[in-house]
Amino acid sequence: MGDFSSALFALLIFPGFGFLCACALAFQWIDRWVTARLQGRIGPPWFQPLADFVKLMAKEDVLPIGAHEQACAALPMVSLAAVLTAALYVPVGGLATSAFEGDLIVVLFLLSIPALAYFLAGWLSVSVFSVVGGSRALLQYFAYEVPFLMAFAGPAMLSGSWSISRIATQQSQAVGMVLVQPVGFLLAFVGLIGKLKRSPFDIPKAKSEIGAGPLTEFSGRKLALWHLSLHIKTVVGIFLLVDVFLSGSFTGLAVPTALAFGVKVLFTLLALSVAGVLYARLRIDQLASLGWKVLAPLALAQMLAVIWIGAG
Amino acid sequence: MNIELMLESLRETSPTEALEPQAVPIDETFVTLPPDCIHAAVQVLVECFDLRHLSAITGEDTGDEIVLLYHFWDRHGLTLRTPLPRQNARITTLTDLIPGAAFYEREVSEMLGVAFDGHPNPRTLVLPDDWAGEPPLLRPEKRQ
Amino acid sequence: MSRIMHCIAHRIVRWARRKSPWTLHFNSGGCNGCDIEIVDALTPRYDVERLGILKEASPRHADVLLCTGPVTRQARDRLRRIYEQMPAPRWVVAIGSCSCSGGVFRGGYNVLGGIDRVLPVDVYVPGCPCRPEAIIEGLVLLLEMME
Amino acid sequence: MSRITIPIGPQHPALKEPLSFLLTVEGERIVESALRIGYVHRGLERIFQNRSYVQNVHVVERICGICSHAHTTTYCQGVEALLGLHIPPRALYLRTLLCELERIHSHLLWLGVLAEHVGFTTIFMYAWRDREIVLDIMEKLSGGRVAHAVNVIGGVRIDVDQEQVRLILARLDELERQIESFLGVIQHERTFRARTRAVGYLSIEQVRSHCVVGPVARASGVDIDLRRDAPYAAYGQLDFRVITAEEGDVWARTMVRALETIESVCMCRQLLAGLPDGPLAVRAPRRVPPSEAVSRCEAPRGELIYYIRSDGSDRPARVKVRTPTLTTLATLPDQLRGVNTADVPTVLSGVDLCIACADR
Repeated sequence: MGDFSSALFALLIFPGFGFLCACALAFQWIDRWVTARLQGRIGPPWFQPLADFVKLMAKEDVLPIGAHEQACAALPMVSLAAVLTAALYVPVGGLATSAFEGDLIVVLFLLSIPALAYFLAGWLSVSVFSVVGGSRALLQYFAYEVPFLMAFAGPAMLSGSWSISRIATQQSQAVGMVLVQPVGFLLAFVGLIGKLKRSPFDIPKAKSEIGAGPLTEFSGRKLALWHLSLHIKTVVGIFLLVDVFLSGSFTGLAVPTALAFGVKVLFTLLALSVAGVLYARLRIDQLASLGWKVLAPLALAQMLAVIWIGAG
Repeated sequence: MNIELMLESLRETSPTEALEPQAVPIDETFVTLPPDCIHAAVQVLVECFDLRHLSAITGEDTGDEIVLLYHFWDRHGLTLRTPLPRQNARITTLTDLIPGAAFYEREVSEMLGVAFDGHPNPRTLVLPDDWAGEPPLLRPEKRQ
Repeated sequence: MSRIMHCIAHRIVRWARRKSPWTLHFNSGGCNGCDIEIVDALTPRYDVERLGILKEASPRHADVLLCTGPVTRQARDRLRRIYEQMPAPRWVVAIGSCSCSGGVFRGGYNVLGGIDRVLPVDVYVPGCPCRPEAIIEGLVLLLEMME
Repeated sequence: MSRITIPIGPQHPALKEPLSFLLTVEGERIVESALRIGYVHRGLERIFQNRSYVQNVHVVERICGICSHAHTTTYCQGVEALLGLHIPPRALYLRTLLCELERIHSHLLWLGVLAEHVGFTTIFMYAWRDREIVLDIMEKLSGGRVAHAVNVIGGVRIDVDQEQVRLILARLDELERQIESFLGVIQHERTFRARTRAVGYLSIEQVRSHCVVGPVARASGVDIDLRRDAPYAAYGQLDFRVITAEEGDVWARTMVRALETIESVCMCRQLLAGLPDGPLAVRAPRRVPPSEAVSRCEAPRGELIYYIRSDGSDRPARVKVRTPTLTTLATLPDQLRGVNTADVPTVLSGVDLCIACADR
């Protein structure tokens, strides 16, 4: 009984659904607030993401004629389910709901489901902007995914385990993976920007070009769920990056794990916001050539280096 | 811009008319030509004097006739004026000499109902798709 | 019990609507003067994001339609269509004298003379052009009306 | 490859004003584009005929909210020529001052819009923040931020005193520093260059054959500027450079406009330093003797031309307005051919469209 209730607690409250939703809203606010501050504005109040979410949930839900109704209703749920499942295996401050050897691969796979759902959402909601946005989302997926995966292969091979928890705990006794594989960290960071479709890689939802991209025709509850799933994906992505690359100690002091984790997560979030503020959006062909001509070769070099070190 | 030389050449294009240049405020010379000479005259201006900057085409319904004004500019303004009858007004397009004239001609055509022969794309420019009335700049009191 | 729950839910939703009005901007034939002031309200000096106001790109995401211009014949159908695409509940704010009444363009052969000839308007913001402060005032008025 | 048509506008996030495009696209490349304007056509040329000369100053100002002062300047200049009035030099200086301030405001506005379109929100925010400096100056001078109502037939209705001049000069210094920092970003930020280089190219021949004017023409190497070539108002007394570039793409247009803004700040300083004393306006009669005039001005977007004919009454018989945007609009199908769909907003904003001007 105790096991069951604690498992339920882990699933629903911490570090499960409730905690992730709270983080998603908080991260969204921090991101918007930091961006506003960097742009010389005041920014939204802290409850803004919550108000947005509640408002959207209570709005009329319409779809254009010709859109595939069941699919459009199911896709945000699929996306949400995938990121929530992925979150189970990503430890928060050293605590993982569950773990097994190879969960890194499963998580990376689950995290790419929202991208596919996003593409389908664009494809099935008939508006031209949605279709263009959807096809861009797919193209973008091919541009960032390979270097992103290869960047995560480095730490896994070095620590000899494909379990996120294991990689994290191994590091915490040694130095952070970011110092051993700085290139890998950078690639994972850039890949994450692409994965989360954040500025400057917000190509599939470029407001000034194609409206809101695949989500142009979504409204009300479906839009709210889409936003929630994409923001939880941001949370999981940041946690994953911190676990795999930043789990080590950097100060040499004995800081409580949870506190250290929180600081590192905030740092990553700030870095994401700053990157969004500093650059102009790239074009999809520019991103593709960046992905294949710069990021992928770098990732390959990183992997070869790891193999060589491991062998030597 | 050598106005004298230009006028000399323009006289050759329309031998029947005596070209009387008329100076108008702010550096502008007006010349009146018959409608069938406009294309030839502009051809001379473009080919011999490289006068290709057509600033605008003004169309006006004076009540008795429709007047077209072609405003050229090259450090000094030169305007060619030509009168057209109110009934069945038509004139040769200039788009083959000056592609930029296309929009100006479309506007004159919908505002005053002037037909431009040879215009590549004579659709409406600014009037709504469902416009059913008379061309809006024709004087209402004289409309038939 | 269920009535109390319903009442609470209702209040929460009303609170959320007041705190998160997403806007869509449509120029129905105005001179740009009010339009640049609307955009200006988003920028650092006025920053309406602190009131939760965002400028959205798609009518499906918008709660408030900000209209400028006296409505030309060509823009009329489009204006109506954009309003129809917006999910309920939705509000319309007419910004600028010409969108309130036709303004200087009243009597022109191609203008209808005001947004309210086509759509139900909730708030009128006069001024030619109106200042960003006036636009924000109008939006705050709308938010108070939602009470 | 299959072709799809993408309708853009009249309501589209990249368009502050309604205008509609039908793009035929192969993959992400544009094969063909059809343009439709007229959503802002208010029939102003008819309205002018039903208003008196004095009332028309007010209407003309509302052709466009961005270059409102350029419109009244051109209109008043034309009517004054019909009346044969001699405008006092102080009035001409103040008119010119507002013209240049408006150019700064228009160019900064444009820079912000372009930045937003290439997904560079930060520059958009900063450009519009600094534009407030110009708006403050104009508000101090005239009481209006966007429509200034400065020109009247026969002169201007505003005056400045020494205190205001000092204040304006101080704020102009602030502005110049900001514009120079933007210039640095435009020149060196790699993502911005990547999005604007070789986009929206116009050759010198295309520019000349479409009679294109203003910064777009100058960015393609056509050296025309009415302020120098046919000086009006107080431009004859000013010392300034006409900025040109050779590349003919959106990046070159950005550079031309940014440098022009700095040049305009210098011109404002000269105007304030050399402000002559004297009256602000002369009396103008209400009725205008029968005559006609062509009046030209260099608006922020290029040559603006008015043809005005009077018939002896207190109302003009014909006022024809040709705005610079009408010329640049005609080049859009050329510019869009072969362009990536993602670059459409960049191309559209690159020419600095003002649809309210073009439709009237």
